[in-house]
Amino acid sequence: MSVSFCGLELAHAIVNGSGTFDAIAAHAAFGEELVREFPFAAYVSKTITLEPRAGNPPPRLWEASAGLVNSIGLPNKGLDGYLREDLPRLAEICSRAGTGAGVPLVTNVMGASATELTRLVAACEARSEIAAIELNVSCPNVETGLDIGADPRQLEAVVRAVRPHTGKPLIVKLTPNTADVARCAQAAEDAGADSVSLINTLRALALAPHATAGASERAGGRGPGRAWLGGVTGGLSGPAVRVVALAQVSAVAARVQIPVVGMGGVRSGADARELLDVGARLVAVGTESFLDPAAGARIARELDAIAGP
Amino acid sequence: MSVSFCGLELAHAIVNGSGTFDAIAAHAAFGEELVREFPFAAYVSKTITLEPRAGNPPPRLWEASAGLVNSIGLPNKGLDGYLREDLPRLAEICSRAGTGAGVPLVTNVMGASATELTRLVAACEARSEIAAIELNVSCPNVETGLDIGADPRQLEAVVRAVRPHTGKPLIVKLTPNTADVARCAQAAEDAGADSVSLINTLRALALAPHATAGASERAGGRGPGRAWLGGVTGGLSGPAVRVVALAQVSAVAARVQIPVVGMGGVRSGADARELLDVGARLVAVGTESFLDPAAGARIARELDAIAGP
Amino acid sequence: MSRAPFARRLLSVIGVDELGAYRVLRVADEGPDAEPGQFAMLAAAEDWGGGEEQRPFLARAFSFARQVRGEAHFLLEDVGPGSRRLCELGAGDGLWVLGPLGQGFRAPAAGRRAILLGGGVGIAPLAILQDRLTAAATTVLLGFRDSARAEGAALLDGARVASDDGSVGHHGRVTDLLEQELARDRDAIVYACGPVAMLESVRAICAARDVPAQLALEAGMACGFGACFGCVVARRGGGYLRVCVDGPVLDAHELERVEEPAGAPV
Amino acid sequence: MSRAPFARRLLSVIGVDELGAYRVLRVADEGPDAEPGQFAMLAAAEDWGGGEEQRPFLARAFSFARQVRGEAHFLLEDVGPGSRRLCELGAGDGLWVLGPLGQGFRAPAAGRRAILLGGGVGIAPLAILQDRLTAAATTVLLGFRDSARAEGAALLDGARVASDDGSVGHHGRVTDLLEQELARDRDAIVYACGPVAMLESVRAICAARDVPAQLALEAGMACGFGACFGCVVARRGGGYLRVCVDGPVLDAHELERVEEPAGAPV
Ligand SMILES: Cc1cc2nc3c(=O)[nH]c(=O)nc-3n(C[C@H](O)[C@H](O)[C@H](O)COP(=O)(O)OP(=O)(O)OC[C@H]3O[C@@H](n4cnc5c(N)ncnc54)[C@H](O)[C@@H]3O)c2cc1C
Ligand SMILES: Cc1cc2nc3c(=O)[nH]c(=O)nc-3n(C[C@H](O)[C@H](O)[C@H](O)COP(=O)(O)OP(=O)(O)OC[C@H]3O[C@@H](n4cnc5c(N)ncnc54)[C@H](O)[C@@H]3O)c2cc1C
Ligand SMILES: Cc1cc2nc3c(=O)[nH]c(=O)nc-3n(C[C@H](O)[C@H](O)[C@H](O)COP(=O)(O)O)c2cc1C
Ligand SMILES: Cc1cc2nc3c(=O)[nH]c(=O)nc-3n(C[C@H](O)[C@H](O)[C@H](O)COP(=O)(O)O)c2cc1C
Ligand code: FES
Ligand code: FES
Repeated sequence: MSVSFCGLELAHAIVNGSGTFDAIAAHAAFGEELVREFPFAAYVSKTITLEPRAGNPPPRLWEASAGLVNSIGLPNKGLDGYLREDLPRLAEICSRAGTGAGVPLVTNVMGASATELTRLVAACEARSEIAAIELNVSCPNVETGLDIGADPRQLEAVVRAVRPHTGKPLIVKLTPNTADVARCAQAAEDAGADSVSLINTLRALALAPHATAGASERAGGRGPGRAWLGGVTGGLSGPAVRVVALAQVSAVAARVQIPVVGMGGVRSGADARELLDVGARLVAVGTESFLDPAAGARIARELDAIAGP
Repeated sequence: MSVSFCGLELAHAIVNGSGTFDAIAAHAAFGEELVREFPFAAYVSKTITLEPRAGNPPPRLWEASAGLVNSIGLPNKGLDGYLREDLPRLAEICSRAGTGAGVPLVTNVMGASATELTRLVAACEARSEIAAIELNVSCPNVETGLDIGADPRQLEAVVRAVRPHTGKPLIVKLTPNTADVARCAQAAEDAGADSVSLINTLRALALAPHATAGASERAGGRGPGRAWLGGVTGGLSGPAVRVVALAQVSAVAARVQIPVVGMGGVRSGADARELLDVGARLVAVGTESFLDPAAGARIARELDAIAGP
Repeated sequence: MSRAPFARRLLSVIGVDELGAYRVLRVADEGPDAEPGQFAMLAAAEDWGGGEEQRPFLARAFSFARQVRGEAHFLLEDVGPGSRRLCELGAGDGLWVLGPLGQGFRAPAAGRRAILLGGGVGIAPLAILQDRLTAAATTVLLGFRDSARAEGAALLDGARVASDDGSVGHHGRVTDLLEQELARDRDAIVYACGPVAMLESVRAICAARDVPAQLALEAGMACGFGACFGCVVARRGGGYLRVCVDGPVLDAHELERVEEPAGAPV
Repeated sequence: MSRAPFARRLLSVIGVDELGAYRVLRVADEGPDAEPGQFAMLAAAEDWGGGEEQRPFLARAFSFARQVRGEAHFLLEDVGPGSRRLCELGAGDGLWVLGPLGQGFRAPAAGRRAILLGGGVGIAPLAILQDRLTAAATTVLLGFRDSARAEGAALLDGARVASDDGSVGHHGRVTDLLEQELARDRDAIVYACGPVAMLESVRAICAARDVPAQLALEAGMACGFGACFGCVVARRGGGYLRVCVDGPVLDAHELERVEEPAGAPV
């Protein structure tokens, strides 16, 4: 069931969601088995920013009903650190991944302005290990002033600005926290994007439970009425968002001609199939990989066993 | 723990979400016990439109992970039918509800234009049984052209147009399917709203399961890849949306001075307490009432047992 | 109509017995008497929600199949995460019960024969109906897919059985038996519960012969007491009926036809 | 470091035994040997998600407490929906296990006494550590809140016990015992696991006396293998460490202090 995506030939339709699979850490934890049984048909890096970021103070996780709220805060080594340290290691893993043919490596970048994004994209363009670039214009956890991705006009301007700086496939990862995601997708397409991906996490808030108030206050001021997450708000992912993702992917795929990477709450081949049914070309798995690092491979197998529409 | 809200004195902070409790049907099913143990401190009607609506074709419900997707389509008898048939019966129940003092009756209305809304509001203004009016500018299930509530400017214009037509408290029920719900709340406040309520349901889509494809196709064309709901898209409610609701209510309460009615996924006094902690004045219970018609009363009791922040 | 207490009640499971492909869930219930055709919304008190897709979440509708000596019986077929969880319950487990709910079967006119026609797990409300129809002459016709399901026929007395695979009784549809019965004697009222296709066939057969029929319908339900407007079927002549409060038992002539809702193209 | 197979494994529960306030979950496990201090991510194969707030959803981290003859043991304390569901498991039930994961305890320098200091359910990784530290002299100091919890001390041999309520052993903190031990003989290494306040106290005591200490930390985890970046603690000198892959056992001097994360004002 090989799939072509922006000129790349992928072994199947399942990739990872950015920021949900650290192939370097997984290689350390699971060894060569990870490489041999690499679960994704393409590997997407976590979001890289121009400057290094430590990420948000803990707690960074909250378990919601059938979902996860995270406020990780995009920790990364910054562009230079990524290109120098992480990219070669990721590229090495990706080059040997799977049956030996390797999988393409997508680098996800985020910047607060067109200038920043241009520098990030131009730097990625120069590296042959990178097969495609994903622009994160949607992360709700980080204050980049306005959320570029929620406003079709700003989004179009940014994509237009970076587009000339790369010949590689350019994927725009949309924010779901917007009134009309299809219009945003249209703006990205108009500005020259080769693909759009969605959904990123839904803006969410969790509070420190009242029940544990006493214990927690003793333990350092974490009391009722306070935000649980160190980053205050976070983003909801997992099964809880699946039907929202399906609606947004459906709306976007109906609007644009470019291929769509659908994600949000996928746990099974049946879930993946539904995103494909509403028009996605690829499906990304995020939170489910946390429950099982090999989930991507299982989902690809399950998908294979389900007939198309 | 009585609460004052827009000049109304309520016995506690728990009300129902519009469209989630038909007091007339509940009275038929449960008899006078419903009246004696009325679960809400105020009763909100379902959405009334100018013309009668039959609602969407079935199926109208889809059970999601920790949530419910509905596509009811606002069935109602239309303004005249409501005022003639339902309002007197609702008012009779509300007047005797609870310990005998009765509960205020809020009528929720929706219109496709300022003109329609003005007619609805003016008609409500004329009826003494109605204590307050809620404007539904957010229902994602019904095609009213553009979704007024998602655009702060349109929203402000509509609220400004209807405001002069009533002296009763005017609550604007915001849509959560927007980029910046606090800006929408601000627009409603600027236009003279006395309160805002949120969240309504999140736009969602469910497909007919592949597993049941064979059986269903025999049964009338409900096949894989097709929308499950007769209304195609629906709205997600229940525990799955609770952390999204908390983020939106928090953002809104931080922005506006008028009281906020918070709702979304509340199942317990602890959940209600969290909405109050982030600034809500009242808390509405929707989907949880489906699991237990007396949930509102239980939640009010549980809330009473939890200290404020 | 029997009225439900206003609030779901936490009842205790007495046991879950096998009955071929089905299970009989027995619950200690001192609540109001159910009328035949009424139902309850059920949810396990513990571990309700950890099945496929993190479901079930809502309570599930089940017909009262029997009510005897402080016990309510429900007949279960495992078709998904909710019914599966209920099948797993054991003695002493807690069960949330809201009910009895809805409009049950209306008694036959004096002297008229009652034909109880059930398909699959739809036989449940006919059992309690048979228990209560002590005065009327009754004929019981039950259809099943296979022999494991046909064991469910033990729930009623004196049933004529049909099976799709011919393993038990008449090889064919239970509505074939209905046609035979009506050919023999049309002075009857039909009480039917079962799959959509069966009910539609019953409706058409009875309509053609001008025989009154009461159909116990199913529909996806969120609440069971008229709150959500989710459980509708199209009413003859336009508009919709809420199965939970207008039904689940409807006179056949209230419906144009009985059909599976079709969903919509995306 | 022992490496986990790449994929969670469906293992079979042998039994769940009471141990005072705790439970010992025994699982048939022919997988790789765990090192003391390593952990696994556990999730029940059935009914994972129907507890309070429709949780648990994610797998839960538990230290290997023992590994013998194809059995892995985990010590459970019921503190919420995930641990509660695990406590309910019975023989033959399925359990998803991902692991062994993380960095375990490093062996003591030859000749140096090992002080195993545990608080509450934090004694778990010290049991398997004691099993493996056959060569070294060991001192075991365990602290508990009350006598029901103090029964957990049976998991290790020759423990000196402290209890908050004085019901068992020393009335006071287990770190009082540590100070006594170090006053007697400072040529030791401390292996500690337990509540945040206890670990911070161990860190401070050992730092003041220049005694090496290895602390097994806890943190809220989504994945356990470095994928989510959710389980961080602040590293001395800036930045964060992932408890799941950089720990859970960290040298005390890698941390400025051990503290409960504080959340933030809304
Ligand atoms: C009044 C009434 C009386 C009933 N009496 C009985 C009885 O006595 N005995 C009995 O066994 N059953 C009875 N039923 C049917 C019973 O309620 C259902 O079988 C049960 O709700 C199924 O729940 P589940 O989780 O097991 O299966 P589900 O997964 O809910 O699947 C059941 C059906 O619902 C649909 N479906 C699948 N997924 C979803 C979803 N996510 N959201 C919404 N719909 C979905 C499909 O059509 C599927 O075939 C009755 C129903 C009604 C309305
Ligand atoms: C490496 C490691 C090893 C461990 N070893 C053991 C062991 O051997 N034995 C043992 O009993 N425990 C051990 N734990 C702790 C164990 O993982 C937790 O007790 C368990 O995850 C609790 O899950 P729960 O659902 O029962 O409770 P939860 O409800 O998750 O509550 C546990 C704590 O998490 C916080 N919390 C509450 N609600 C939420 C929420 N919605 N989202 C996020 N956090 C929340 C609160 O601080 C609460 O006190 C270990 C933890 C780690 C990281
Ligand atoms: C812990 C965590 C970290 C994430 N980090 C990133 C990130 O760095 N960049 C990004 O574009 N999306 C990030 N995401 C979003 C995911 O890629 C994905 O869009 C989202 O989680 C929805 O998919 P899921 O429900 O399958 O997880 C992150 C999600 C999670 C849960
Ligand atoms: C079945 C159903 C019908 C609803 N009908 C209406 C409606 O008529 N008008 C309205 O403003 N909101 C309607 N809502 C939205 C609810 O009032 C509420 O905003 C939403 O469900 C979130 O709260 P909850 O999670 O507690 O259900 C409806 C929700 C449901 C589930
Ligand atoms: S099930 Fe809710 S109205 Fe019928
Ligand atoms: S638990 Fe996910 S990175 Fe540590």
